[in-house]
Amino acid sequence: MSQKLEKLIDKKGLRLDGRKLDELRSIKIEVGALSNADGSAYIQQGKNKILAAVYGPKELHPKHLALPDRMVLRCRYHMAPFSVQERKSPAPSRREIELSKVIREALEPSIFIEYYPRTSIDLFIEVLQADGGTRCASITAASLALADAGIPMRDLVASCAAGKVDDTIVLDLMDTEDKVGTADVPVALMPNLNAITLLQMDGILTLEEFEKAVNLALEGCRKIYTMQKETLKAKYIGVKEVEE
Amino acid sequence: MSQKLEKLIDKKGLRLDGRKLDELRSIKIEVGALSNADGSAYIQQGKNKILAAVYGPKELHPKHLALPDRMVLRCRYHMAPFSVQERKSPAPSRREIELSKVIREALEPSIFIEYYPRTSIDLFIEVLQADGGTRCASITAASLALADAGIPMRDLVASCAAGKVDDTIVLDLMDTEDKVGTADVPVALMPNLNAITLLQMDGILTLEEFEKAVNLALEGCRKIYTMQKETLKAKYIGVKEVEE
Amino acid sequence: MSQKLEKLIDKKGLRLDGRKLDELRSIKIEVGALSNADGSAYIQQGKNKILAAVYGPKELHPKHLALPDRMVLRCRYHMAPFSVQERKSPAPSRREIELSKVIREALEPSIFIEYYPRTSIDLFIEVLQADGGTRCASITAASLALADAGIPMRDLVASCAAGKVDDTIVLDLMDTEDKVGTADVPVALMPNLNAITLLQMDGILTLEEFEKAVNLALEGCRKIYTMQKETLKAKYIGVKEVEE
Amino acid sequence: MSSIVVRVKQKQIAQLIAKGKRLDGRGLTDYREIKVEQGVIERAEGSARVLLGMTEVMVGIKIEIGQPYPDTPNEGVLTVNAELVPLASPTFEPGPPDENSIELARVVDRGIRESKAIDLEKLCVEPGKKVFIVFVDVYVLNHDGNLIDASALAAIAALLNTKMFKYEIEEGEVKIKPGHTPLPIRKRPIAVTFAKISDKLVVDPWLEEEQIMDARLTMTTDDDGNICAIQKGGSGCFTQKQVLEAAKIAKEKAEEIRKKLKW
Amino acid sequence: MSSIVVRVKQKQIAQLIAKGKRLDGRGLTDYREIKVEQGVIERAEGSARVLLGMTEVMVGIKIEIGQPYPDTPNEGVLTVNAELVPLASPTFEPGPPDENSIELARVVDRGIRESKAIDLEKLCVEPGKKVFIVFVDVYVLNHDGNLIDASALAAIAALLNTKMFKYEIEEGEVKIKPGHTPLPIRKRPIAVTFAKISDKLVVDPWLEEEQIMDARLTMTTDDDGNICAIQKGGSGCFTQKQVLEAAKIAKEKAEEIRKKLKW
Amino acid sequence: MSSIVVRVKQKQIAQLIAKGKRLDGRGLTDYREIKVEQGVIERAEGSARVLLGMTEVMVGIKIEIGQPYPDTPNEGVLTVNAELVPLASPTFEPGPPDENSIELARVVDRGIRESKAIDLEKLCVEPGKKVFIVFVDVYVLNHDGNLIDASALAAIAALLNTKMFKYEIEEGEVKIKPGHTPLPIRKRPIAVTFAKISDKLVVDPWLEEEQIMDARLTMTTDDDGNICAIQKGGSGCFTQKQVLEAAKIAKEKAEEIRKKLKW
Repeated sequence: MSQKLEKLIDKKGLRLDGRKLDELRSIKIEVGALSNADGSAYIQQGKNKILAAVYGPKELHPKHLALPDRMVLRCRYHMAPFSVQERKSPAPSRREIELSKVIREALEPSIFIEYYPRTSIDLFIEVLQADGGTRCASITAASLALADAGIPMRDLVASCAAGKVDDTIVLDLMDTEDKVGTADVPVALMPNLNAITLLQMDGILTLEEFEKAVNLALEGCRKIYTMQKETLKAKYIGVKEVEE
Repeated sequence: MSQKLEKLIDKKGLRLDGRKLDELRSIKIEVGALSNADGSAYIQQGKNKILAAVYGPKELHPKHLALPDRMVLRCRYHMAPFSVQERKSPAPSRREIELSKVIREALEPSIFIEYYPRTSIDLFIEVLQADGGTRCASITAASLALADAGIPMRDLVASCAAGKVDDTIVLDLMDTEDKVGTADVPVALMPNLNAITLLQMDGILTLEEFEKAVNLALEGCRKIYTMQKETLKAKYIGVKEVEE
Repeated sequence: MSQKLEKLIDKKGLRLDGRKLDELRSIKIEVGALSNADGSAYIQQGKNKILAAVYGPKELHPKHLALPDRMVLRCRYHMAPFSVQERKSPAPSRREIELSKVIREALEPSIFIEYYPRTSIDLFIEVLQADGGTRCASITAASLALADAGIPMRDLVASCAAGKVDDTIVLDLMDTEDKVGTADVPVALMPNLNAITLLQMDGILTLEEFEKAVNLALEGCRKIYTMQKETLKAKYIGVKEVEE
Repeated sequence: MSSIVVRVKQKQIAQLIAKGKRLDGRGLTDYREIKVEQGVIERAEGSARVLLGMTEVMVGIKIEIGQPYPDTPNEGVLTVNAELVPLASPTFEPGPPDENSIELARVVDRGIRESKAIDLEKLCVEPGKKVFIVFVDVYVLNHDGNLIDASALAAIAALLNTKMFKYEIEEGEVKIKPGHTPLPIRKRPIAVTFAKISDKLVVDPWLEEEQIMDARLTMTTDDDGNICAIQKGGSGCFTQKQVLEAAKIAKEKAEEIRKKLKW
Repeated sequence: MSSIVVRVKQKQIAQLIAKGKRLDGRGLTDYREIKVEQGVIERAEGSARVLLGMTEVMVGIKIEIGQPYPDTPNEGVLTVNAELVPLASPTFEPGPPDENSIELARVVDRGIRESKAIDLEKLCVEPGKKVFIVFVDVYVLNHDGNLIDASALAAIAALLNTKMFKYEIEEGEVKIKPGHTPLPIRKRPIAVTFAKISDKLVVDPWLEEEQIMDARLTMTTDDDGNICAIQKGGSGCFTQKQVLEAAKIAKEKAEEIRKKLKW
Repeated sequence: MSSIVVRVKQKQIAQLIAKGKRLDGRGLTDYREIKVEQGVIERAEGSARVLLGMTEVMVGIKIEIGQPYPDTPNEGVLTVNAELVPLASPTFEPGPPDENSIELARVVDRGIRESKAIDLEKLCVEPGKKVFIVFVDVYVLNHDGNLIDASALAAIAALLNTKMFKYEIEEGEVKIKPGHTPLPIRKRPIAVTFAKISDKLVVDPWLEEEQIMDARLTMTTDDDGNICAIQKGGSGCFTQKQVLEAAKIAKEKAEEIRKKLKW
C-alpha cells in the first residue's frame, strides 16, 4: 500500500489485465493432486499457484496438547523461496506466521471440530507463485482440501478480497493493484450460513467505501463458492474414479 | 570498566549526583503491583526501574525435570529493548543468561526449597530502565516478590554493590560510575544469617581495597534490608487491604 | 576441488610431503584416552588430530524415539573453531550435519544393533585439527572407540580416501592435495567381510580412474585395519593394565 | 478457581451479555477505566504506559540510524515488536515471539503504518543510504484482556511523546548535535476491539470475556474517522451487519479515547 | 495398512527382486515414467517440475547480486537448498532442514558443482566485490521415493531454463537493463540412484522399496560419461563389484535421461 | 555406581574435609597435578592444553580482522567462547551454549579483560574501522571438576603462545606479510576456585567434591597480586571471613601456578 501512484484503471473502466471492476481473475482449481496427503487441492488464481494438503485426523503428539472435547486444527501457510520477486528465506517470516493464524481461524468455524476429540488435523499450504491475494486463494484451496480429506464440515469457505485502486472499489486485487492501490479488504465467507470467517483490512477507507468493499468481496466469495462446488462435483460425482 | 577517566568525585567528596561516598541512591519499593502473578515487587533505585514477579509453587513441566526432594527455582533476568541507551534485542544475551544464573543462586539459599518437592517456582525479572547495579536491585525486588507470594523463607536477601571510582571506594555505583570507575563488587546478603549469597567482582582491586569494598557493600545491604522489611510491614500489617 | 593447479608431484613421483603415490600419511592411534567416556580413541593422521568418544548403550530419551528391536546409533561429527584456517563457528554447519550422517551409516553395519533393543549409543567426534580426510580418520577412530566401549561388532571399520592429483591417482590426500586436486574418493571398509560401508566422491573421474581409485583406497583401508588391530592388542592383551 | 466454578462464572457472563449487561457493570460498548501516562522511561526516546482496567502495557521508542528499504529509499523505517513477557500472565512463556505476539505487533504496526501516522519521509537522512529507524517495543506487563487496544494506544501515546536527536552530516558521517525535535506525527490511529459473545458485540473485553468469546474484531480508525486497519481473530464468525455496526461504533469510541492523548 | 499387511508386502517386494523382478513390473534397471516440465514458475528466473512416477519435485532458480567467496573472487556463487515440505509426506515435519534435506541439497549441489555445469566465471560482475548468486531451491511436493534423482534432474532442468537479467555498471552500482541472457550452462549432470535389496541393485527405488533397502548408492555422471559425484546412504554395505557395476549402469541410464532435457 | 554407594562416598568425602583431609590425600589448599602444554594445534594462532588431574581443557586462539566496538574504536576485540563438548562428560548435551558454558566463558573473559592482560590498543589496524579480533575458544575435553581454573589457565597459556601475522595497509586493504609477531600480553591472570564443603574451603575441587559442595567461589588475581575477577556460584553462601580468607589463598596459589607458564 505504499508505492507512488500510476494509472491502474483506463477510461473504459478496465484494469491493467483487462478485467472489469467487479471481475474475478481466471481461476483454475484441482482437487486431490497429491497422492500422500489425506486431502489436497491446487488453485491458480491469476498467477497465484498454491497447493494445500491435509493430513489427519490423527493422534496428536505431544499428547498433552490434545483436547478432550475437540480436535486441534494446525495450519502452516508457507511461501516457496522462488514464489516472489526477491528470493524469500525458507524460514517462516512474521507475515507467514500471522497468515497461518488467520487462515486457521477462517477455516475452523467450518469444521465440526467436536467430532474428533483428542486428534489433530494438519493443514499445509505452499505458495509456489504469489500474485496478490494469496491468503484468500489459500483459504479457498484449503477448504477444498479439507473436503477432499472427508472432514465433516458445516459449509465450504470461499475467500476473496476487494480493495481501492485509483479511488475506485474493485474486486480481487492482483499483485500490482495490491502494491499501488490504497486499500485491501480480504474476506472469507461460509456462503450457506452467511458467516464471515475472515476479515482484515489495510489502507484507508471511509465507512461508506468500507461497506462497498465488503459487499463486493462477499459477492466474489459467492462466485468462488460456485466454482468450489463444481470442482468437488466433477471429482466425486461426475468422474467416479475414486476409491483406492 | 573501560572508558577514559573523568572527575567523578568533587573536592567536597560528593559524587556526580550529589551523594556522599557511602550513600545509597534513593530507593522506592512497591510490593504486589501485578495482579496476575502470585507475588510481585517493583523497585526504583536511582533511575533503575525493575519489576519482579513470582509464579508458583506449581507442578513442573516437563515432569522429568522435577526433583523428588526439593523444589526447582527458575529465574529469568531480562532487559526491555528500551531500557538502555542502544536498543537491546529482546533475545536473551549471554550477559542476561549469566545474570539469571547468579541471581537464582543468590536467592535459592533463602528459600526452604525442601518444603515443596516436585514443584517449581518461576521468577521473572524485567528491567524497564537500567542505571547501573541492575542485578543487585533485581535481587532486592525478587526477594520481596518471593515473600509476597508467601514462599517460606529463611530471610530476605538484600543486595548492593560497592566499587572503586577516582581511586576511592564508594557505595551503590550508578551507570556513569560503573562505566568510568575501575572496579565493581556486587554483593547479596541474608542479613539475619550473615550469609553472603552473591559475590562478583570485575576491575582491579588490592586485597585491602577489596576488603573495604565488601564491608561497604554489606553495610548497604543492611540498609536496604530495613527498607524491604518496612515495605512488607506497610503492605501486610499497616494497610491490611489484602484478601481477594 | 576448485583452486588453480600447481605441481603436487615431483619428477621422482614424490608428493609435497615426500610420500610415494600409494603411501599413507604417518598415523598414531591411542585408545581409551578419555576417562569419562565408555570408550574413546584419538587419531593423528598427518596433521589431523581427532578424538572420538562413545557413551552407551544406555536408555534412550525421549522414549518414543527408542526402537523395540534394535539400538539407535547417534553420531555427531564436529570441528573445533580453531581446527581450520578461518575460525569455524561452533554451531554445526551443513557439512558437519551431512558428515555426521554418512559416518553413522558407515559404522552402523559393523554393530550388532539388534543385541540392545530400546537403547542408544552416542558417538561424539571432535576434530581438533583438520588436514584433509577428516571423515575417514574419524571413522577409523570411532570404530576403535566403539570397540573400546565393548560394543559387540562384526568387524572394525577402517577408512581411507584416494583421489586424483596432477592427473595421477594417489592415496590418502592431505589438505593441499584435497584442495588443489581434481577428485577425492573416501571409502570405508569392513576388511574381514569385504564390505564397503562408506563411498563418496567429488571431482571428475573416468570409469577407469574411478576403479583405480577405489582399489587404491581399499588397499589403504586394509593397511589401517592392521594398525587398528595392533592398537587394540597393545591395550587389551599386551599391556593388561585394564580393569578399573 | 476450580473448573466448575469457572464454568458457572462463564455461563453467567454469557447470560448477562445476552441481556445487554456485563458482570462488571459496564454497558456493552463501555471501556474499562483508561489511564495514559506518557514519558515514563527517561532513557527511551519516547515512552508511555497504558492501564486498561488491570491490563497494563508499556511502550518504549528507540531511534537509530540505519538503512532504508530498497523500495522506499526516501523513507524512515518503522519496526514494531511485541513481547508478551512472562511476568504478565501464567499463560505467557519465555522464548521467541509466538503467533499471538506476532499478530499483536502486526496489528499495532498496521494501524500506525496505514494511517501514515508518522511522516516517514521526514526521517530520511541520506536517500537510499541512511534513515532513522523507529523501534516501537510493546511490552505487556499485566494481561487482563484486550491487549490490542491497550498496546495500540500505548504505541501512539509513546510516539507522540518521542523526541529525535538533532544531527548534521559531516563528511558522510552522522554527527549528533545537542537538542531534540519531536517525531513528526500526523495521525493518531486508535484500535477498538469487539468480542462476540451470545451473538452480541461487546467492546473492550476483559480476560474472562475473551476466554468465552466466539470471535474478536478490531477496527482501527484515524483522526478523520477513516478505517485504517481491521483484524478478525478467534475461531468464530460475524455477520455482514455486525461488521458494519462495529465500524460505526469503533469510529465513535476512538474519538473519545483520542482525547486522552497529549500531543 | 496394518503392519502385518505391510510386512507381507515388503517380503513380497524383496522376494521378487531376488528373482530379478519388481512389484510394479519394472526391470531392475528401469526407471518409472519421467516427466520434465521446464518453465513452470514465471516469477522465478528459471524453474522446472519433475515427475518420477508419483514423486514430484519443483525447482525454482532465483538470481541476486552479492559478494563472492574470498577464495574465488572471480566466480559467481552457487547455493543449493532443499525443502522437504510437510505436504509431501506424513513423515516430513515443518522446521529447519534436517539431515535428510541437507544431504539431499548437498548431493544435488555436488553434481552441479563438480561437473562445472555452470560457468561460474561468467557470473562475475566486479571481481572480489560483486557477483551473481544462483539460488537453486529444491521443493519436494510429493514423496514416493528416489528424491535425489528427481531433485537433481529438476535442478539441471531449471538451470537450463534460467534467464539472467542484463545489467550495466554505472558509478559502481549495478543497473538492470531490459532483456535477458541464458545462464551459461556447460554440462548436464544426471544422478542415478540404486537401492540394494536382496543383495541386488535396483534403479530408481520407489518409496516401498526404499523402506526395505539395505543401502543406497547414487552415481552422478556428466555429458562426457565421467563420474562427478557419488553418495552412499543407508545402514548397509556394498561389495567392490557392485560399486563398479553401478558406475557403468549409471552412465548408461544418465545418457537416456539427459535426452528429456530441453537446452 | 549404585546410588547408595555414591551417597556413602559423598558422606565420607564431607566427613574427611570436616577433619581437614581429602579422599585423594590432598590438603585442603592443594591443587591436583597441573600439566600445561603450549602450542598443541599448529593450525591455530595460539593454543594450549591443560590437565588438572583428569580434567582436560584445550584452548585455541584464532585472529581475524574485523570492526572495533563503536565505544572503543582504537582497541582490538577479545571474544571468549566455551564449549562443553559432549565427549567430555555424560552430562554435557550437544546444542547451543547453556548457562554453564556461558558462565565459564564469561568468567575466563573477565579475568583476561579486567587484568588488561592483552594490550588491545596494539591490535588496532585502522581506528574505528579495522582491528584484530582475538577469538579464545575454550574446549573442555574431559570433565573431572574445576573447569574454571583449568580453562582460565589454558586460555592465558594459549594467549602467551599466540603469534599474530604481520601486515601492511595497501590502498585501504590489509595485506598479510610473511612473518609473525607475538600477541602483546602484559599480565597473566590466574583463577583459583574454592568449594565450600562441611563449612570449609577446599581448593581445586574434583568432580565428586563439586557434586556435594554448598557453593563455589572463584578469585582471579594478576601478576601484581591484585584481584581482577570474582565469581560466586552454587546455591549456598559464604561468610565475610571466608571471602577474605579466600582472597588471600587465591593470591598465593596463583603465584605458584603462574610459574608453569612459558612466556
